[in-house]
Amino acid sequence: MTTVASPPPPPPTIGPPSAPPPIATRGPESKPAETGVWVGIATICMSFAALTSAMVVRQSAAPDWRHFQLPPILYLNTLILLASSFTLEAGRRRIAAPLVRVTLGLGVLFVAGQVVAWRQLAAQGLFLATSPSSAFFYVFTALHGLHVLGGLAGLLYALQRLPRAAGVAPTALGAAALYWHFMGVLWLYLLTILTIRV
Amino acid sequence: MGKLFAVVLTIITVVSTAIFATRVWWLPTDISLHGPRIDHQLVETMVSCGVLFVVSQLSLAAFAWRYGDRRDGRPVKAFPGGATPMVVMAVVLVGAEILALTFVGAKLWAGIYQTPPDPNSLAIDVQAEQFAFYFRYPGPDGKPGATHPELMNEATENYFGLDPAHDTTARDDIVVPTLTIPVNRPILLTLRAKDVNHAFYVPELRIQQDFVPGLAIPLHFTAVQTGKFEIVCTQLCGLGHYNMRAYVEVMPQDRFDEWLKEKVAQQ
Amino acid sequence: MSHAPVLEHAPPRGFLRTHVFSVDHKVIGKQYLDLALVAVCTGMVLSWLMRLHLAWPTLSIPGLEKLSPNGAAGGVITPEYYLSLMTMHGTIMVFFVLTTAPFAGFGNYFLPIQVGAEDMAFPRINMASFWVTLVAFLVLISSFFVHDGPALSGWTAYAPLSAVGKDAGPGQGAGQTLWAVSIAIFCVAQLLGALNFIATTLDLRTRGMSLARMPFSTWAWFITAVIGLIAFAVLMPACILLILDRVAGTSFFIPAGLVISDRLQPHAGGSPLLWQHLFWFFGHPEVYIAILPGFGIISHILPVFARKPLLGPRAMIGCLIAIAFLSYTVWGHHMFLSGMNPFSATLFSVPTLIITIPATIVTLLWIGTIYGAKLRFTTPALFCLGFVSVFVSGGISGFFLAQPSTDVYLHGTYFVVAHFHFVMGVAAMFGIFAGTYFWFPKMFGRLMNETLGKWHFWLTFIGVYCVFMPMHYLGLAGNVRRYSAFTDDYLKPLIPLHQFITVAALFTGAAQLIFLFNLLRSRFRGPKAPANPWEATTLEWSTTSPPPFDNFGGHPPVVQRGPNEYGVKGAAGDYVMQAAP
Amino acid sequence: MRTHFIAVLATTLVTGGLVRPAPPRAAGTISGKVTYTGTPPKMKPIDMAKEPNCATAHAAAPVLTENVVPGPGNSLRWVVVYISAGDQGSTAGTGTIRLDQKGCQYIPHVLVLQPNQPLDIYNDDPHSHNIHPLAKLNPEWNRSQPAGAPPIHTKWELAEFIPVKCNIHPWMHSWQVVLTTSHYAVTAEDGTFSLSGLPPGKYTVTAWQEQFGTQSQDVTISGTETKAVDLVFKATPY
Repeated sequence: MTTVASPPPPPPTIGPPSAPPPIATRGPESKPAETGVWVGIATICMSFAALTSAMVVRQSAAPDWRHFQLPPILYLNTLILLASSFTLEAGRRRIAAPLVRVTLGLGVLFVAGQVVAWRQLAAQGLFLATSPSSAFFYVFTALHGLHVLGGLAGLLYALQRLPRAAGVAPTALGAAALYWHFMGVLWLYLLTILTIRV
Repeated sequence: MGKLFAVVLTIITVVSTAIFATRVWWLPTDISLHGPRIDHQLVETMVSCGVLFVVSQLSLAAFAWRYGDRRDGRPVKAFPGGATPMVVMAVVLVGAEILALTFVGAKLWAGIYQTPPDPNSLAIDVQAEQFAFYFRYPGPDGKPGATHPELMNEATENYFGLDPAHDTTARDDIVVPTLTIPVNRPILLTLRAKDVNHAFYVPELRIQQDFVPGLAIPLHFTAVQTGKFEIVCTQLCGLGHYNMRAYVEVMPQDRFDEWLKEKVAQQ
Repeated sequence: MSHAPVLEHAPPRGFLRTHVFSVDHKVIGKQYLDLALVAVCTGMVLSWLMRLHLAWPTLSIPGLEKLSPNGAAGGVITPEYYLSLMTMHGTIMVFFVLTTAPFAGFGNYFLPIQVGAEDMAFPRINMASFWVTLVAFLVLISSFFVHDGPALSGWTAYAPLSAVGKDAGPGQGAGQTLWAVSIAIFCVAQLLGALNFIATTLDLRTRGMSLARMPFSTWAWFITAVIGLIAFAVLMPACILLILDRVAGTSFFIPAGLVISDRLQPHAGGSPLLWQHLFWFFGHPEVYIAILPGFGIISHILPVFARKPLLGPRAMIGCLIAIAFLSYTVWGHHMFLSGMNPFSATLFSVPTLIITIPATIVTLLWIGTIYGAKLRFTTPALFCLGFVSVFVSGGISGFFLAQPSTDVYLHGTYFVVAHFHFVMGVAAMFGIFAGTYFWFPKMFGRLMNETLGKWHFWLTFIGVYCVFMPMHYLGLAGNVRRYSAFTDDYLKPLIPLHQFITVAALFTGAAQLIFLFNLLRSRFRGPKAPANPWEATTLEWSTTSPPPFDNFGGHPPVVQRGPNEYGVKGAAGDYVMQAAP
Repeated sequence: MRTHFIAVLATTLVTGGLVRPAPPRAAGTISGKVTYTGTPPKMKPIDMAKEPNCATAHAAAPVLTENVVPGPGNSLRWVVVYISAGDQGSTAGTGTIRLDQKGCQYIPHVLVLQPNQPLDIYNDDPHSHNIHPLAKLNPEWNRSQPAGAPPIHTKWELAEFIPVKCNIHPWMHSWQVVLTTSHYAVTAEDGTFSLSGLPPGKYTVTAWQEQFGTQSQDVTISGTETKAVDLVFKATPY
């Protein structure tokens, strides 16, 4: 199990139906892997929504909310993550393994950048328990980082299944790509509320 | 077997409703101003729910009695009209009951918890701590002293963390473990918790409110009958939760003034 | 979708892959049910100890001192140990029995078969969800053997009692941390489980199995999965924040200036109400996670023994969805007196009262189904009737607690204990019993003994009324809950009633041994069960018992009609199977 | 032959230290009185309404707070006087120390014992108590004693001034003072104390009061005389 906190993207064990699609009663080609990722996305949204509401309540609960300047490297990390989404989308359309490997590299770079951001904050003397604002910053970035690691595992899994048969790969790659794009969107959301609130 | 189920269920329903109706165990007599309206709301809910309870249990029992499979080849019968009467009955019956209860209840609730306290009510600070209530009267100077958590010392009876050395208003504050109040006078309690969640509950006063550490929660009521009643804690606060007992003593006004004078003398 | 069995899903080889680390949803379902069985036995023993202590506080229970030298010196339960027993009873029953058995247990086993699939959408994640649940259970149980004993802040673990740490009393040190870690792990397991249920229901239905043709139990598991997804996704961050408060020195839930055990706590600025809001936002949907599978199982079983279609199937499904949606708007009714703004109490009481309408409709639909039926009084049928009666008793007492004006008196008393035990402790358990007696032949290929089943029903049905109906009277008399002893003057005269409840609880508990014996004996020595012993219509009865590895032996069924075809004139027997041509 | 045997026996006993050696050299004693100047805080009556058993038990003479107990002639009770430096000839603590919880009070209010000395805590009340010593150096523990429960047998390993509270009755407070030296005394009502069996040498005598802190004085003992030492605390009303 790569990560405990996040549901890693589902490696599909039942490949897509090779037989002709069944008669009516169900929509177009359904892919369990993608449904699973959409459900996972709903879960992760709900968790971060709960944490956002906790942050809002906690900020109004007491006047000890200490505003601080977000380390600028975060904006660089954002660019890296967005870039990785583009390379992944290109890789998915052309089913090109090298492009997926580039995405993996960028993903690892993003996580490294986040750790650097943590170090810079620690250097400023802002630790988890220093003030509620830094506490929420660390909780948000830690949970997001954990889910990004889950996404990297999903990409590795999709990469490993890529060469076997052309028809099989897209489902796993499609699901992993969907999850990865969501990681980008989630990070943009986090960046905005952190910039506003912290 | 169906008949046995019907008989057992009928007995259970009759016995349960009888015990509710005959009030073998019931609320203690009410001694607060807003109490009668709460009792009325409770009785009204009890009656309407009692009817709903008896009707549904007995109809279940009757159908279980009547519609056992007697192997007589008789075809099954659908409920006349299908599901719509069920939905309509539920929405209309229960819906009407809900509207009535909500409307009256909301007014009653607002009367107790959302109206500002009477300006000339007697203000008393209540502190709940791990496993006792303490009440503080402002004393003759009318001003309660400031509380300092770091000065709280139970050994020297300084439960509120007063600082008489520097704070003159704290010198005459009266701290007692029994809430002593005059009858027919509005009382305003300010509930503060010293450590964890507690609650202030006096069944006879029909009043209950949690203490939340970090908040000062107002609670106001008026006692209309004298006597000594028990205050209990209804919010789990640790191992002594069962023993956080205190008393509220409602006295006529003159005896209360006497008691207050005696306490001031003891300071 | 009918397709040749892909290599990926070949039957496992070797004992370990087949019975222990198996990806087969049937084995995982049985594992969940076995875990729930162990958990419910533990929980029941804890409730016995609690009841014995309440009725006879100075009673020395032999052997208890060995389990907990600190908590029960000389076998006499101390107040803090009573609260630890209560906390573990509540946590084990709510999480590891009422969420695990009806939803994860039966759901895992029967949802794929009922929708005609070979297995869950993600078998390996499904297996992971069981083993993570088991880890959570072991972490929780390990808090019994920690120096200070398990946590004592109730299954609701209100901050700051749960967040401050060792100072707040025995059990609040390592015990409470283990509790929070265990619940966080349990949330992860449930999220993985819910993921599977939703993906399987949406994507792996066989040909002809449209959503409208899904059996009611499948609908209930699907809706419960959706509720569980959102509820556990909120409880997990709450547990993470609680653990950080306890371990990392943050102050999410602990305000400034708290003096506990004569020590000024080094926290500031937290809000205890924030924990209550986060917890109850999960808490109330959780009680619907416990009861909705019960609704599904009863709606699934009742037509089989009434030999007539369920009254208003679309209304039933509509009510399940309405309850699921409303369950997220009512959490504030747990906090009427908690110090939150009194106006929001009125705000929360309205949806709480409105949610009684779909619950009433569901009950009336069951009673309407029994009207004009040809009832076959087998044990599962009796448990269905019992479920309806007990759910009515529990639901009705909800009216009193939904209104702030009457909750002022009844909050925190035994009236609340009676309400949630009737609805969750008894109705949901009757749902599990009905499911067990009904599906046992299909799961193990053997029939359970009917006479033992009937004895179990009658003793339990009468027993639970004797145990929990008097708690309503205690509540009216103002008996406060979560008390480890009754020393107050107005509580002393109520002790004889507590002794009656204790005797009834021991009697009802003993009756469960009949069920346990019947369960274990029939598993090995019950008579062989045919494929469709109850003449039911749904897909699980159109395959062998127990079903083969891929449920339908390589040729999945094509569904022609809904699950409600009973009392059909002119057909062979009075019913038509879903997959019959 | 016999006298030889006895001499051998005596020396082995002395050298073996099995038997407390009769003080071969002269031993002095330090005694005196502990008093205070200024106005002490008023001793407030404790209202035990929460526990009816104790309220009725003390109805006649209400219990007063014991943090500062002034006696006749400005004397102070419950003050622990002990040799804090230059200690000689001190022995390990023997015998069991007993603490009673009676009438919702800890008896005695200040209890002095030595490391690893057995301590028995009795609950003589018809209701439960929960004794909670707030130890920092020693391991902290917290145990309930329902009515009629067996006494708690415990001991302390390290020297420490340990405040003790009852978790159920907030007014119940006392002190357990763990000292490595055996030369200690707790002042009685009249504030007097006496430390005996002190071989000649230079000592520092320290008096500890729970609210006013400590006072020390150096004393030298040469022979078997009794040195008078009076220690004075400065009292403040609040």
